[in-house]
Amino acid sequence: MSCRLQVICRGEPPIVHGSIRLPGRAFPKNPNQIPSKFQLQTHILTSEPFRVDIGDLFEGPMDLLIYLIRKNDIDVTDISISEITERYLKALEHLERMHIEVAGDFLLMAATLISIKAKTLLPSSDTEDANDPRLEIARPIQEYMKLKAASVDMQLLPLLGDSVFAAHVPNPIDQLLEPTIDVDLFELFGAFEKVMQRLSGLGPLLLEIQGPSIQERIEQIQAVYGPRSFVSLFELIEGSTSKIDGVITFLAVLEMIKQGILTCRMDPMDGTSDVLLVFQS
Amino acid sequence: MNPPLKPILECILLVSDTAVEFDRLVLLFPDTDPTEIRQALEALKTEYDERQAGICLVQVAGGYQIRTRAEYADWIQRFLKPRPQRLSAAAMETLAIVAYRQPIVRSEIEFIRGVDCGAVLRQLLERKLIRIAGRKPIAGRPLIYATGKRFLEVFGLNDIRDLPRLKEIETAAASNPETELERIRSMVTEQADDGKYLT
Amino acid sequence: MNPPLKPILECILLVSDTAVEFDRLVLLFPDTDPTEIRQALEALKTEYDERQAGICLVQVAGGYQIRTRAEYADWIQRFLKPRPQRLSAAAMETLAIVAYRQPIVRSEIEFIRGVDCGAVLRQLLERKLIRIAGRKPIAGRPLIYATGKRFLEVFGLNDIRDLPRLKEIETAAASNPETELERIRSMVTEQADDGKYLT
Repeated sequence: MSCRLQVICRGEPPIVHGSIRLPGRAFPKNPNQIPSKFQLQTHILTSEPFRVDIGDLFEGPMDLLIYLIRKNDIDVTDISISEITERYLKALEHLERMHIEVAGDFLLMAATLISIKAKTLLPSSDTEDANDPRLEIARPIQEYMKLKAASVDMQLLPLLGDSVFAAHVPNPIDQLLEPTIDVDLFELFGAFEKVMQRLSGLGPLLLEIQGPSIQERIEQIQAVYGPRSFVSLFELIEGSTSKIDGVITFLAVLEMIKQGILTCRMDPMDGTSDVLLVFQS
Repeated sequence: MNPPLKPILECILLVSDTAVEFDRLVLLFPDTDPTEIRQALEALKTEYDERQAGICLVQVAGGYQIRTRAEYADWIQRFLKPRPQRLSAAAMETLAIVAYRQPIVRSEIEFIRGVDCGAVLRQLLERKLIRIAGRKPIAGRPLIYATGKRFLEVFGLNDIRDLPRLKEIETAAASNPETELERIRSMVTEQADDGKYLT
Repeated sequence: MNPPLKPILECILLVSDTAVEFDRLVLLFPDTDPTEIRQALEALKTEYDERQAGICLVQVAGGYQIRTRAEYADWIQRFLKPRPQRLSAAAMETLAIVAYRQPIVRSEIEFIRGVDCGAVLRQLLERKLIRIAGRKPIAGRPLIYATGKRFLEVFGLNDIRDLPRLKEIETAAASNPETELERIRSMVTEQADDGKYLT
């Protein structure tokens, strides 16, 4: 047997990189560390048996089964369980004779095939042939072959990144992740002006001697809004009872910004020119 | 005061990373009749075709995308040095199973393929060709796999129903005997063809 | 037998992540006179300008690059803006409670919903759907929540009094939080079914 093996390996290059196993240790998968063809062949010619893993040749028992079906032109729509079982077992036998390790799931498939074959040999119980024991294996085979064929078809589609490529240009916008941006004081005034226009319904600007001081207004605002909370400038000023009250609130806001109690931000996506006041912690 | 639709659409499709759904375009132009947007897209498409551009406008994954024409693939591949990795046959098979049999759990995929598919599924997930679509309410609550938008994009499909139809099994073998693996496979399964089988 | 330079160059510039050096293009077409490449690039540039495309071909430090025209930046920005997200059911519920029972403090909301609402309230505050309207002068001085202008905008209301008042809610015994909750739930579901996206 080893003689046959040598002939094969000399005639054919080593089977699959990283798959050929020396007794007791596997070759590393890194191709740089794989012994050269020469080393391998020397090894093959000179030394004790080495093993090839069946998993490198057939992905699994289904893969082997379908390989055999195709190779032997077996009609899967009217499968001969005897034939497929026989061929499968012979193939396993042959693989083993070539020192190719056959994994457990391949043997399990063999057992399954044998058991199905046994069922077909039992006298049929006169039920409809939906109970055909062959379907146990024929159905999965048909399903797998259908999908295998589909996977080949799919590969023929013009794949993105292979035969067609998405055309793209660099994104011209730098700052996208930050939804709100800082605004300058001028924008703040603009916003205030707008609010005041809306407040014009509240009557003329009256200077009230009795009104709260800016410091008192700051304290009032701080009593309502805690650290890290926020409020829109519009909302804050819209609550004003009079124009002068709005002015005092606005001046309080400016003072708080100056003192670092507040920062103001503007959301450019918002569509309004509203200014967001953020209370610092 | 209508915005110049065609150039804006061109910009947007070229800036976007993925195909852009028509609905998103409609939302972007609230004051424009959707028919006009559709017409502008058609006009852009025709323009690309007529001026024999390197690019074309396609409808894919339920949206619009500008792509290079397939005939220039060789030049682009030559330009983009590290060629994108193709999917292995095993990955392709698994992907086909998910695509045609979705929603599907791992054990069902493994039943069809007859092998462990964990690594392949992970690879497909990483490439966003499949996605996790929930958990099946059965013992063990296994993850359900399905394809998503990225899959449609990569395969140039507008809808999952545009997948090539599953063919009834052909008798012809599809394996390519030219490859090394095929030769070895044939060799290791060599057997006396005159074997007699029970029928 | 010359390759069609213009479309190929267009493809290459549109698949490259960065500007492409002229030398790289020359290397790509070893059998082509560099002058021809230069001419093709010029022709492409002119073509973009003449057909008033959304894009233009520019020469930058690193080489040639196709970019969007500056005048369309606003549209691109609008397009790339993160897509509005739907509110979660929990957020919707909490919002409805605030809207219909404002001014309200957190403990009252939590009494109605029966669960902790801290995270949901923070989320609603961040989206400006509710606002802090003061502190209640009771022990602990809890924050008072109310809806604001943004809420009205999002829901297309002129006034908070325009909120739909289902008869059941009007007549509901406010003392029974269980049925109250059910009603608010059904009301909320109705609103959510309108399919409105909240910003």
